[in-house]
Amino acid sequence: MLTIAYTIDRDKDYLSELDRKTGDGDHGITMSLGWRAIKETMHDLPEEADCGTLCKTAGMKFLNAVGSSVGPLYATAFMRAGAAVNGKKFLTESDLLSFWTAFVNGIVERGQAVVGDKTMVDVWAPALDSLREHYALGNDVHACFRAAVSAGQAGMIATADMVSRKGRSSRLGDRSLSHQDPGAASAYLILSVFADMLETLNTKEGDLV
Amino acid sequence: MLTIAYTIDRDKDYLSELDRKTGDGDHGITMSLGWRAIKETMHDLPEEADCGTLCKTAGMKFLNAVGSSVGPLYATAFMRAGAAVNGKKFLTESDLLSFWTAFVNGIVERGQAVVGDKTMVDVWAPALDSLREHYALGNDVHACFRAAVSAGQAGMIATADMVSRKGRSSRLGDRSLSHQDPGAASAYLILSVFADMLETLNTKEGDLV
Amino acid sequence: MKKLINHPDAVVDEMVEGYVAAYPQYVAVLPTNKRALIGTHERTQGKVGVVIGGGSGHEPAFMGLIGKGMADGVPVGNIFASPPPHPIVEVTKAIHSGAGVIYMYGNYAGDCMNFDMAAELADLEEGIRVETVLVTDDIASASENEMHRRRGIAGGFLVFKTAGAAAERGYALDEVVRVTRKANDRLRTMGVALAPCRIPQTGQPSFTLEEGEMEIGLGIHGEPGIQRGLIATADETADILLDAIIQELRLVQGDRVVVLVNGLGSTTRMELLITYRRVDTRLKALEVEIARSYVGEYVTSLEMGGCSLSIMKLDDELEDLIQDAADTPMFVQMR
Amino acid sequence: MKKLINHPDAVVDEMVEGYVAAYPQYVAVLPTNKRALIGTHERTQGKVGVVIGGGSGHEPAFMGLIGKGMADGVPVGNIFASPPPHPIVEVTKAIHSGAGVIYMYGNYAGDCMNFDMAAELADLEEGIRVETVLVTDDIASASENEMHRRRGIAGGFLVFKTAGAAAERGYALDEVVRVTRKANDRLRTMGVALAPCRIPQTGQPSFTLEEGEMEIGLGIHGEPGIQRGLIATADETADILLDAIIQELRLVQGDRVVVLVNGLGSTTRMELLITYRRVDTRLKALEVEIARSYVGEYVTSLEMGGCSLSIMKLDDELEDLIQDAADTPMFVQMR
Ligand SMILES: Nc1ncnc2c1ncn2[C@@H]1O[C@H](COP(=O)(O)OP(=O)(O)O)[C@@H](O)[C@H]1O
Ligand SMILES: Nc1ncnc2c1ncn2[C@@H]1O[C@H](COP(=O)(O)OP(=O)(O)O)[C@@H](O)[C@H]1O
Ligand SMILES: [Mg+2]
Ligand SMILES: [Mg+2]
Ligand SMILES: [Mg+2]
Ligand SMILES: [Mg+2]
Repeated sequence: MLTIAYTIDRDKDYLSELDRKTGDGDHGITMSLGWRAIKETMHDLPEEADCGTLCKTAGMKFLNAVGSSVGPLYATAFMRAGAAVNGKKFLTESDLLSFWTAFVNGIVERGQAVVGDKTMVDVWAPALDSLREHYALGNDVHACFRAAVSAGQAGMIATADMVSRKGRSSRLGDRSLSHQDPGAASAYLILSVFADMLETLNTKEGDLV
Repeated sequence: MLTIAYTIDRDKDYLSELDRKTGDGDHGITMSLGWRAIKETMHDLPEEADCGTLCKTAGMKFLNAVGSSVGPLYATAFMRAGAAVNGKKFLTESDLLSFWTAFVNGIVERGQAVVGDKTMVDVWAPALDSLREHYALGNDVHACFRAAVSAGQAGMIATADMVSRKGRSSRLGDRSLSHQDPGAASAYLILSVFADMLETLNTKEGDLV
Repeated sequence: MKKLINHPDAVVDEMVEGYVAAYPQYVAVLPTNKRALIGTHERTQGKVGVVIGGGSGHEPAFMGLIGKGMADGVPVGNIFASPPPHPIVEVTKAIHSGAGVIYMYGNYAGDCMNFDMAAELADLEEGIRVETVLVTDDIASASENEMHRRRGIAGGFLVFKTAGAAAERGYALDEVVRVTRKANDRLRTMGVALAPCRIPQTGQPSFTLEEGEMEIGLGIHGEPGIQRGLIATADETADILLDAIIQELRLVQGDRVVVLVNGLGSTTRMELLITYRRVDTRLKALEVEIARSYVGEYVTSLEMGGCSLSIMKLDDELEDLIQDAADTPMFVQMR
Repeated sequence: MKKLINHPDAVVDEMVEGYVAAYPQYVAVLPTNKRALIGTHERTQGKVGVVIGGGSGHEPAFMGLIGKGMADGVPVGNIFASPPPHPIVEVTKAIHSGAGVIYMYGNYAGDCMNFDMAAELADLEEGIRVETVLVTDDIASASENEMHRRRGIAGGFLVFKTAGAAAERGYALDEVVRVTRKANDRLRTMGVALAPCRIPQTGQPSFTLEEGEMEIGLGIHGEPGIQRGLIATADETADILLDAIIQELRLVQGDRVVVLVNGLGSTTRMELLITYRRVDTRLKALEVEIARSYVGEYVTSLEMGGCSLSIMKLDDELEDLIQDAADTPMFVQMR
């Protein structure tokens, strides 16, 4: 989590820049405020907090720090994901799958966007699909996440060729073409940092989230 | 008159530029609006109008077109000058002296500025002094006006070394130093164009004004 | 970029602090949330509560419009970002006077999600009935047969004014909603931008225009417009906006309207009045009657340059409500 | 330079036309002079006539402030140029209700000469008694022992407000003059500029600032300030202005004041409120009581960036007058 916060903070100008092209130019600020709030939560929570509590608190903190579009989307993601791993202090490989499934479904449920709408869903949906597919094949968890990251990356890149149908940029019509969606870009960042962290840690995955 | 209007119009950006340095940057606009109004008056007046009527009308037109600082100053100048040559259709050499004496006194009376205050008076007062002096010596009228123009020019240049004590620029204190006064610059323009015109015309001086 | 601020991250909190300090006779911040503002005016029991809101950077909207005859409370978001549910819920609870609450805001994904979550919570926690009217006045943001997808811009001011007056008169919630929907249905806005704005935190211009270009159909968050055009005179600009609006509202002789020429931030009143002059001439030529006009800054986009034109086609009920008095820190009207 | 205008030479006339068209319920132009505006509000016989004026480019001042409780009429000058005597005289005659007329304007050579000529003419032609109160609130423009040489800037709004209220209450001319002079005597203003303005006809910036510089003690006509300083935070800027004002007004515990934070044109309300916040904190620390505050655009300088701070030290009479209602197109206040 701390690393995600750090990465988002580092790349916030780039994300705002993307948002200026098709939106209101604040996406980097919003994401960085949100993740900074999560970071503070991590410090405040007692050592023994379980993943469920942790996620729900993170979701509410994120939400109340930013509002905005991404606030409710990621807050819902965290709430649903937290419910999926409630009471656990350490996550097994299959917990990780439940976590991400709930996380992505939360976003879709809240925002009602489908693939092709030029949103963060164009990253999260194919990433989740790929994750499930590789889990089903019984692949190594790291390989599964590496596959999800590349599916997400492909989705992010594809947003550049889409006409936006959701969110602020949807009013631009064709003028939204040939610009990557900022929410997709930040989604990819979050996903890839998570996967990288997973590589470096072997056992205590619970600490990750 | 028409030539003065033309010259002021041509140099209005330069005059506004001078005014931006120490004032509100509108002197060129104001002077050009004022002289344009006089130009229109000239066209509207009947052929047989005498110099007095002509001057009074010019003064009122100038005033009501611009207001501002220079409006009352030049309007008063024209009113006084008009009174000095009232009823005449052609001006003799001595009429010309009365005209300019009244003109300059009108400015001083209205604005209460003295030489050294960094205003148009720094042009008009030495120019009038020089004119009277050369008249007294019995010099040729053209020579008298050439002398007045150079006295005026010297006065204009001298304003650059003065700290303003009248008008908008007087609030700048030392910051008004090393900038020429815009009102002095336009006064010099008016005076020198008048003298030039006088050179080219020999008899019908009345037409000049 | 030169701004009179202390730290980019603190602008909204410090603005709210300054606002509450400047207008204690009008507004107060709730102890439960520093972004939850409510009016200090009397709210008679049984009056419908009026909540408007959205991101910051639009002042006088939204927080400037708290007071009798306008909004009872405003949750304040970050710059160009919807407020989260918490301040919305807190405001809702604080101003609820037993007759339900109406939420009004521009139709943006973020605002919709946050206010919807808040409405659910207000119902769940306190059984407060909340109804929502989305402002969708911006012609440029979607076609006429996708009206519900349009975003809300400066015309929102007139929608809020209508609802505020209706609530003040004691209309029941359903009635306030009905007349507010009607106000929005009969309202169209379109804008142009001549200069971008800069969010304090990034310091970057929201878009770059070449010398001699303008954005047509822009948003109020520095979003690019739908189209770029050559810069035109005030009259030509007014005509572009008017033509689109007149056509959609099908304005004809005898119609009565209210007109709003809204400055986006750095455009002078002089320019807005010159623009208004053309609107007035054209409407009079059509024999459309102007019941009231507003020319000034009502919904800004930081220091963006440009303006928008809003026209609402009136009926007797709307006209009467628009003419009602209102008393807020940034907008006062006598009847 | 991108402005919403038609032709630089026509801006003032077109602005006035747009203004009168937008606010027919408030103002009308006199048939005798297209720059002579009077209020359509009732003027009871025996009420002192209130005339304010000056150049254009300061909107809402001066023409925006015509109405009950403020000005009865306004002669309109070119941009940053005093109106000539003719519209002043016409306004004076039109609004005179038998009790004399008060002229108020900023202390500038041009305004003084034109209004004095008008006052003479009004007396000569119609025997109207005119008294003049010059606004001289700008600390930066002359030293304390040359107070009468100071120019008038944004604080003028508070002087006009005082006179308008006194006249509306039926004070006789000498009394209106007395209380208005008192208002001016107890008033101080100082401003900073962050960005220049451009007169439409020249299109040139009034001054150029290096990145990171600001003008301190500027005028409201794009005139340079008295000094150039490094750009500071909002708090530091407020302190510069406050220190000068507190010292001259000798503000001490228990004093009551009215505060005006005035935007010069393109500075956002957000910035003005952040600046106000500091003023409020400092005055409260001094235990000076703020009876009322105004934060917004009252006297602008086209689209100049920056703000000024005005403080008037109240007595009971002034406080009461400042709190009175006013109803004009660009400023409305309920009591
Ligand atoms: N309905 C939605 N579903 C999923 N993602 C969305 C939706 N609406 C917007 N987004 C995402 O939000 C991003 C914009 O986020 P941000 O700039 O923080 O919010 P805002 O548009 O409120 O300024 C978009 O790039 C898009 O990816
Ligand atoms: N009292 C005065 N007497 C003589 N000349 C004056 C006086 N006050 C101002 N001026 C002249 O007026 C000039 C400024 O004119 P202008 O820019 O048109 O007026 P404003 O200062 O009203 O904008 C100054 O440069 C100065 O020469
Ligand atoms: Mg955004
Ligand atoms: Mg000038
Ligand atoms: Mg946003
Ligand atoms: Mg001027």
